[in-house]
Amino acid sequence: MAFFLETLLGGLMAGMLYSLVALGFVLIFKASGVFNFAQGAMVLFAALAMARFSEWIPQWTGISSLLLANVAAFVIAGAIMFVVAWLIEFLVLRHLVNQEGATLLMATLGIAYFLEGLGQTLFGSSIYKIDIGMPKEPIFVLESAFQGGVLINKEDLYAALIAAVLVAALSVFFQKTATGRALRAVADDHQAAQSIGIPLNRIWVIVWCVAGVVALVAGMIWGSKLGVQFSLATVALRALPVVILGGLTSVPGAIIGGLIIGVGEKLSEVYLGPFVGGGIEIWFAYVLALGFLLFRPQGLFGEKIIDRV
Amino acid sequence: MDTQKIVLSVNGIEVIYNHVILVLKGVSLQVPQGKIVAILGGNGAGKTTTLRAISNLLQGERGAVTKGSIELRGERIENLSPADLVQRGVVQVMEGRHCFAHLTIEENLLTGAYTRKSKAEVAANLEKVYAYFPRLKTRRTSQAAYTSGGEQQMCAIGRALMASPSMVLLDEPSMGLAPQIVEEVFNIVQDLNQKEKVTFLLAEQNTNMALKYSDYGYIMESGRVVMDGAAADLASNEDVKEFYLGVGGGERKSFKDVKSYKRRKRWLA
Amino acid sequence: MLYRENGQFKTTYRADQQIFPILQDRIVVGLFLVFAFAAVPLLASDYLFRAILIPFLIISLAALGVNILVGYCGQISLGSGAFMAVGAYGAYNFFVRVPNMPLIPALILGGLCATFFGILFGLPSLRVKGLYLAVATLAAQFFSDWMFLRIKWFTNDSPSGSVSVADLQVFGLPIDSAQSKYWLCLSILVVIALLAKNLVRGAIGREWMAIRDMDVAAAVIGIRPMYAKLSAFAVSSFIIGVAGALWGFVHLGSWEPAAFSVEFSFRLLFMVIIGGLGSILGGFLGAAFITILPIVLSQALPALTRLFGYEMGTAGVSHAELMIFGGLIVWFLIVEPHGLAKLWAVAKQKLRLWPFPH
Amino acid sequence: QAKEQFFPLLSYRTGPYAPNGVPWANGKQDYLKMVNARDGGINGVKLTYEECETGYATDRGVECYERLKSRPGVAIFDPQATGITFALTEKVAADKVPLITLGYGLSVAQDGQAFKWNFPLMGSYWTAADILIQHIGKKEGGLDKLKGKKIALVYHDSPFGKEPIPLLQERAKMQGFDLQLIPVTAPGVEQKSAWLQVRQSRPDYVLLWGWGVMNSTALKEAQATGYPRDKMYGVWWAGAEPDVKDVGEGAKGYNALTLNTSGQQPKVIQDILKYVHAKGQGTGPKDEVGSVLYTRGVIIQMLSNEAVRRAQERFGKGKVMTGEQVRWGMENLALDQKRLDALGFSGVMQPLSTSCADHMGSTSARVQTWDGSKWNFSSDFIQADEQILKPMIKAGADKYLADKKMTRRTAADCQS
Amino acid sequence: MSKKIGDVILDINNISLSFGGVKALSDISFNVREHEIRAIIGPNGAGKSSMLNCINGVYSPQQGSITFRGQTFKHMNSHQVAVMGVARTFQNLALFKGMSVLDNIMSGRNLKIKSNLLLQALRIGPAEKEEIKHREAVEKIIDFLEIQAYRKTPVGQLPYGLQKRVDLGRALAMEPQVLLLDEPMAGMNVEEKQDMCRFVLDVNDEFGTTVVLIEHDMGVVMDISDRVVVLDYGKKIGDGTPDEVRNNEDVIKAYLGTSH
Ligand SMILES: Nc1ncnc2c1ncn2[C@@H]1O[C@H](COP(=O)(O)OP(=O)(O)OP(=O)(O)O)[C@@H](O)[C@H]1O
Ligand SMILES: Nc1ncnc2c1ncn2[C@@H]1O[C@H](COP(=O)(O)OP(=O)(O)OP(=O)(O)O)[C@@H](O)[C@H]1O
Ligand SMILES: [Mg+2]
Ligand SMILES: [Mg+2]
Repeated sequence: MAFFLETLLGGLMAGMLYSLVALGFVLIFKASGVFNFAQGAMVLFAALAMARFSEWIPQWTGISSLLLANVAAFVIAGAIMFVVAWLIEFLVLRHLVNQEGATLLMATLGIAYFLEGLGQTLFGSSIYKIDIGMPKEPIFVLESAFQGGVLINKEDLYAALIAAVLVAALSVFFQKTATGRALRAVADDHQAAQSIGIPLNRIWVIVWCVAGVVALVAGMIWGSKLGVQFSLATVALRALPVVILGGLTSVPGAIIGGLIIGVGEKLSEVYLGPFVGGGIEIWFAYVLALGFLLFRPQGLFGEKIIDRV
Repeated sequence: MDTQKIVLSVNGIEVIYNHVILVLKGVSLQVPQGKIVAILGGNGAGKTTTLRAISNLLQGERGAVTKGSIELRGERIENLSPADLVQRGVVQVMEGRHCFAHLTIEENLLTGAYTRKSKAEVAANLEKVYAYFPRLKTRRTSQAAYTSGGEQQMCAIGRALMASPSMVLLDEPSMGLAPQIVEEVFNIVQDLNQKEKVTFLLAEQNTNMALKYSDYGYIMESGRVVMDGAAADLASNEDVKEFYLGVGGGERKSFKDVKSYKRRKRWLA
Repeated sequence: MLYRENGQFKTTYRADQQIFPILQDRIVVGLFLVFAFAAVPLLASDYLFRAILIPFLIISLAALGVNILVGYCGQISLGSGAFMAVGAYGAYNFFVRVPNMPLIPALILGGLCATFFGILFGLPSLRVKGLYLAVATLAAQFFSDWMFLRIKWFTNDSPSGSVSVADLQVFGLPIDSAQSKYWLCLSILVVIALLAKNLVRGAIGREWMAIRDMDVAAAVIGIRPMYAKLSAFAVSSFIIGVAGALWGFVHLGSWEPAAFSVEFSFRLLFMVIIGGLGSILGGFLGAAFITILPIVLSQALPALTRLFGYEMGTAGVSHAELMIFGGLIVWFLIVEPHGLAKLWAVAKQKLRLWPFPH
Repeated sequence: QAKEQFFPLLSYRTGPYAPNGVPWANGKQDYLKMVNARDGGINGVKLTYEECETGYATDRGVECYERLKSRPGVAIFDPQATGITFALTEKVAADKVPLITLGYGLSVAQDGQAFKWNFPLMGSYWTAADILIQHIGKKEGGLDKLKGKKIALVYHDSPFGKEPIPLLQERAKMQGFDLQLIPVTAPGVEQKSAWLQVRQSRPDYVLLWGWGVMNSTALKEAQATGYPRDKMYGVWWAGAEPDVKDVGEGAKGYNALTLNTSGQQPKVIQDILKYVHAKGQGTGPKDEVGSVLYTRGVIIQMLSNEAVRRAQERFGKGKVMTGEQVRWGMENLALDQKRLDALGFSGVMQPLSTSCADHMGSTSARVQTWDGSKWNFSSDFIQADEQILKPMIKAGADKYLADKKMTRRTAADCQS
Repeated sequence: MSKKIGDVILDINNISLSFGGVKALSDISFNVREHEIRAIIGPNGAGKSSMLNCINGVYSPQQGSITFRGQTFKHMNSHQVAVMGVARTFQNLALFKGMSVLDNIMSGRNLKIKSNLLLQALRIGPAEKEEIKHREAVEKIIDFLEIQAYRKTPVGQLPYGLQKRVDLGRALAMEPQVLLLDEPMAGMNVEEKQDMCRFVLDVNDEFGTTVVLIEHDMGVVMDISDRVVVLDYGKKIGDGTPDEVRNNEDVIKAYLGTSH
């Protein structure tokens, strides 16, 4: 029982971490109808910037406080992501107004390659460390109820909290503000949005910026867990079933989807895996998402796919 | 016409789609302040393209203005973004509705007021649109995609009005609307024109209505302006009567007895 | 005015329905085929064959298959790697388990295994659409990765899970030299491309495209979405499966599941998009772009920087390569969002009007 | 025509495995530079090389191979990746170039009578697994003490990670311990469920068969789930600096196999610093010189050079060797302690000698332990148990030959 | 011109359809006779298009049934409807955007294609002949609609009015017995409307095709239709000959207004 709880909790936390990456996808999809293939690369890029600057700043300035160095590195990395967002809009998106999803998807792929190359050129391709002082040792709760207690990973717990806050803030932003509405309008129809005076350029910079910051937070947390290295970009693939299950257009969906996928894949791996030789969690996550889709083809919270004649 | 103040003047523009398809071959037209100007012409004449060129929505269609100039109150506007134009009070109602499918009718309308910062003004505009189109009010919470064709058309027009424009480019506003509503739409146009001094440039197939309500008209054929003149003059022109009003030879012909041969248009000769 | 179709009047619909109705096209394609079959084997080096041409042909074949599903039928698939793997392992099992199994039937049977697998994972497409469908196909991808790693039977109980084939023959001719492999792949590609072209310009092709463009309207004119989608999955995964079998048998010779990884699937999809969705030619162009360009870059870049007296390390080269590659993708899309094939078509149209601009 | 022996260097400096691939590649390249600078090549034959980036991907590896294989004077290939090794195994036989896979690749390829062109020098995953079990047995106070114990293998879910399983199963049967298999999906960034399983079954030992980012992630997850690091044993690909450095204190007590020492003291490393880095010609940063994987790169290159040198002894000193001749040299290496000392490798590695039947040359490795800032040896060199390995290798090789419809090499062929 | 109006071919019985709170159709009944031109009119949002969607099987009505040639269905299946010979055009163009005009119209004949996948791939003998036979039929339609010049143009690039024609062409290619037209003349000027009317009348005349027509242009409706149904917010408020409808108080109030 204690173990079941542990697995469940582990799944929930892992799910929250996926949500954080998934959120980036949702943001950009929601605001421009683009499936942003570069999200993984953005996470990597942002994390690399953060890791290297938190290492460089003490060297350059002699600041010895970890907190100060980290805050400065975060700010610089955030600024870099802003510049990236602006460049993406200026060099790419602006020229692809009103194009089909597949075209834009390809463009984000080009961006992904570019960022991967640029990130490694600027910041190197070794494993780097982000140390934001997350506690690494586990804690045990409910020791009275279960022998040995239930293990909880504090680092995951903090990460989950940060993810939750971020998601809540973004949900409010989308649902309640005029900009949020404009973003949704842009996703539906670029041209019509332009025709009523929504400045696409500015909207896109804003969205990519927000997505950049979300990528930075995701990169920071994943990076502090795993170390910053090229493979960080591949967490995007783990986050994909989360986005789809939650619905490409739903911010809360990213969270719920994350929790379901997280729990589902951990439980399946731990309880079913041993019978079939293990290693099933990744396809199980996808099959799980698929199972939900068969009932709700637009994901749990996604906007209904409209086809009307 | 030169006595009036010209808000918009299009001077000999050429438009090419996809780098190869030449669609507009030197179109010029003027829209005087506070007037209603109609562009008439058959399918494929280039009406929509002209409006897109003015509102700078060509880019998304991979089209470009390659020659000529467009001026709004003396300012060259070819290089502005559509959003800049809306800031300057020029709004286009696109052909084929283009409502935001996932947004509700009311959200669609509110997005139309994106450039308006005053809450009171937005609320007032919303009320005004609902007053013009009561049908929209009853459907305000439906997602636009699930409303009928005509409701979407009303939504698109209403959405443009939400921006408190000083000039509206209307592309086939009457399409798909019931006759009563068509009448209403034109009444609204007239209303806004007279009361709020909004200038209109409209591309219309419903020539009858268009000429009845507008001050001046241009007739386009295959990318060129072939005829222009005061609306009343056009309405009494024999060719226009025959081809656009369906009343050639004085009598309105029944659709049942249309001849299966066609007379060549004089200006194509 | 070189490229003029004026004066080439078609007097029968048969003539008008040819694959290449314009005379110049026919001549160019004919010359190209002669060149590919006869001249290339004389000119190309072993490296060109083994490292570029053979993989290019096989990948083009796979891209062709992907294009049928994604480009023509509009079903986004990220599981192409899985279909290739099923084709490869299917063919492998027939090849090693059935005594004296000839190569070509083994390839076809491999393709049929992929067809079956494709239909199975195509079933969700009846309900799930667009990007959401990508999840179904990714499920296929990860499932096949897992299956071929975990289920020993598929790998003929090889302890490491990697398999290999030897002794390839077609009609008694050994397929071991680079030329023979090239001819084999080229012939298969030409035959399948021709068949595929026939399909996409025929009734079934119209059904696929109709489903892609507007499925409700398609249903109303009597097209059954189920039949159209599943047949697209079937045909496409057959072709991809054959390509996978060729990739394993002819190109790699010995492989593990990672040879058909999810990156492969992504790359195939990208080829099709950058080449041009819904265009057979586009598949070839896309395959060339995505497979050959990085190789060219990796060799050209150091040479280029050396000209400026700067020695670039391989790491620098590969990073620069990534950036240039990404930049080029974006650039091509900006020039022509509908892919290289469209770019080619526009160029042809310009040629047609040349020397007049419009 | 200048006399040049060409070494194609397949490497990966980008992608998920770059942190490990870079020092490895640098070691090889620096050693080549050093030999050219110090000795002027091998008996006057200059050594040239060209790097080709594979990104650890099989198809790009094949492309690199095809590109470089026909260069004049090409000596030997080291693909640096298991997947590429599989794809090249057939090709090198046709092209007659030897394939060196030091410490990786196919375990059965030790049987040189079946695998004429493969050289898994110094160890395979079977020897590695065997040595680890022996070491653990010793710690427990005898192999018989393993009875009833539980050992988990956390492995990279690929042929690389699966390779040790047959041997471990064999050992489990013999020693009566419980073997638990826990795969980790490549590249190994998400391992939570693997470690939940570890936490559930609480194995006495965990064997870690990882590469690249999987290793440090495993250590971090072990820390997060409270699994004692000193009960963890990694293969020699999970025992380099990049694997533990960024875990730091959290990896304290973690053990891993090693084929070689690390550090900058050995003479060969000093030579590299002197002849290459001091002149500003080092391939990578100076402080990476002498790290675990760097030194392994140096060893691989040294062995390749020695194969060339050995071949020259037979086929003509001062000549450029063909791939076939280098293969003979590789098959007839005899590096005793004296020779190693002369080469500047004293203490760096064990002596090794190959033969037609044995393409591995040496099967010993030792265990090292991370103390939070550096690696320390915690065992002597341990030799894998021939008794167990031999029959397994024979059986595997025979199956391979049967599948391929080939026969064992004859004694005459061994002389060629 | 005398044409023989036959028996009831399509009978709509008490159809009700609602979406959430919106009652798009409530208890609608009317019938369509063979060879007639039957118009459906009504204000925007009255449920006209929804009615066609029910006939086509795009929507499933919650209540009521549809009888087609004596067979009664609770709900129609799109494919089956097409097989039974009902074709349709759409209000918001539903053409296959990526295909050429020719392919769009050819796709209308897909139901008639008999050769299987393999034959099509090889394109030998019967498959090729079949293709050519259908091409001939389609070319007739193209001639008829006067869109020869656009044969190979992707429909997405055509101006709106021509797209409408292609849409009609696709429906005609099915050689339907019943043709449902949803605002075929929206966005056309008088001249073009005259053309369109001519097409509709010709089809009706020559092939005896039954036509169900939704249209807002009263001139057209009154001139060419035999009988008219009037819907208003889901309810039927009138049914009869054009003259009857024109003089119906309710209809005038709800739809026609005073100007007509
Ligand atoms: N995106 C496009 N790409 C290529 N050609 C186009 C494009 N849009 C329009 N055209 C072409 O431009 C010409 C003019 O089209 P336009 O839409 O301006 O006509 P229109 O006068 O608005 O017609 P309608 O009354 O039918 O709307 C047509 O021949 C059409 O084929
Ligand atoms: N799928 C749907 N979901 C929700 N509401 C719908 C749906 N389809 C139609 N409606 C509603 O049903 C009503 C009737 O729509 P319909 O499209 O049939 O009108 P119409 O008579 O064709 O109008 P128009 O002349 O404007 O085209 C409208 O109010 C519309 O909003
Ligand atoms: Mg138009
Ligand atoms: Mg309607």
